[in-house]
Amino acid sequence: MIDITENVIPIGKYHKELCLLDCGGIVAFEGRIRNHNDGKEVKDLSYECYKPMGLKVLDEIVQEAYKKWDIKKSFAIHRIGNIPLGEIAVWVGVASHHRKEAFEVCRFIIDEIKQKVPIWKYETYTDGSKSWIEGCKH
Amino acid sequence: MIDITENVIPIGKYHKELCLLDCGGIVAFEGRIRNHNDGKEVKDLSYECYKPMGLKVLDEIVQEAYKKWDIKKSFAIHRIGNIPLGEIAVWVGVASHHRKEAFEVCRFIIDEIKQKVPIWKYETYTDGSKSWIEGCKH
Amino acid sequence: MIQKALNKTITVKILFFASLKNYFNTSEKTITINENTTLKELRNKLFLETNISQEKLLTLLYAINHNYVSLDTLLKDGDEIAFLPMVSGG
Amino acid sequence: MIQKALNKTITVKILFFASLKNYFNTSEKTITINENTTLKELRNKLFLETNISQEKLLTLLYAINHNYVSLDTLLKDGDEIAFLPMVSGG
Repeated sequence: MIDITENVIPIGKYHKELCLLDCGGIVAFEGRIRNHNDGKEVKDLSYECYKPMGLKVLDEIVQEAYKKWDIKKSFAIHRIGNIPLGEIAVWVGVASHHRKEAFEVCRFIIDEIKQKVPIWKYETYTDGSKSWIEGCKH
Repeated sequence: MIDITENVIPIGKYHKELCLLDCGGIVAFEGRIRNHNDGKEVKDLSYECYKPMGLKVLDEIVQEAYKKWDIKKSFAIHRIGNIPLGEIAVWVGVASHHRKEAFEVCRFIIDEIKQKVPIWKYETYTDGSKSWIEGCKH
Repeated sequence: MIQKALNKTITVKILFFASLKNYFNTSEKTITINENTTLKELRNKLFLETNISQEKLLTLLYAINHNYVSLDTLLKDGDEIAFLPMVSGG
Repeated sequence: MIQKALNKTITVKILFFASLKNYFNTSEKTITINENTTLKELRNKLFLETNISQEKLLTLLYAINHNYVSLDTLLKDGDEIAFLPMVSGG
């Protein structure tokens, strides 16, 4: 399942759906809003998204994962809009029979999201400055 | 933090401790008790552990990870004794600034656990047969 | 007048995201252009009016109707074109 | 009698895990052996009394005092020796 949402990501619910399966391994990645970036203290953060394209690209990424790996179920969810510090911006969870696939797919999906999904971070710092973050440094 | 315990692993508590950190990425692996193995339906499962050695080996694995990678915090917990189907037998959670390290360390720790920590699975099947599982097939 | 009659025109919508909204002072514009225009021609024309640096320009990505495309793509009537800075989700 | 007096002895504890408990009908035994015995000599002696297959034997691991060791390790008085099948945790 994929989603791009302005709401808090219901990790507990999604996690439960992964667990009901007859799977040996679940790997989950969560990206949280950090309180600083490049040495500046972040006061406020929001994500802009080109949503129809974002959903399409996210879906393509996940479809590609299912073609390349044998996995049972996955979630790839990105939250957008204003997100309080410490909350989850992105959550990827993968269940598979064997852990190898779960690790590889979870990594693949988040790496692809950071390269391809049209979402941009806008940071407001405690010193009053603001900045679009464009390009993923890591 | 490491542990080998007969109790339910308090994932929620450990997860919260990973989240409080100033970390961009958290990767978690959970291994659950499956209801079948090699085509046989599992009725009951328990793990035996050579506990003093298990704790020592687990600690060495985690220390090695901290030497090789730049991570902020980790949990590597194995439950032993009788574990109901569907419950978590092993949980590894890693928080780091960058997701690359979190993925690599989480994978490293679970791979090493499955190779080195002296723990053995004992399965009772619905047909009444029982079997020690020795060696990790995957 | 004769030339104008020969050139058919198409209408496209252009979307600007993130910092590009600042360069264009808008998030969206609809314009009419000659058919057989490539994305590169359109982009060059539009960016002439901005103070975007050559360095930044080289990092941009482009999508038409929700697909990433290359700059030599020929535009069609009704296309939704997006000018996209490098993404920073996750 | 003279030879016996020359040979000092040591006492070691041996732990058996998982299926090895079945082969030995116990999870632990304490035995007294000559000093300068290697782990391999002890193992060969002990396994002679079992019906463990050569194939299975080759997969076993050994620890002394909680460290994995090789079979040529010389045993010392008070050692806690563990005979370990291939592990299956996780």
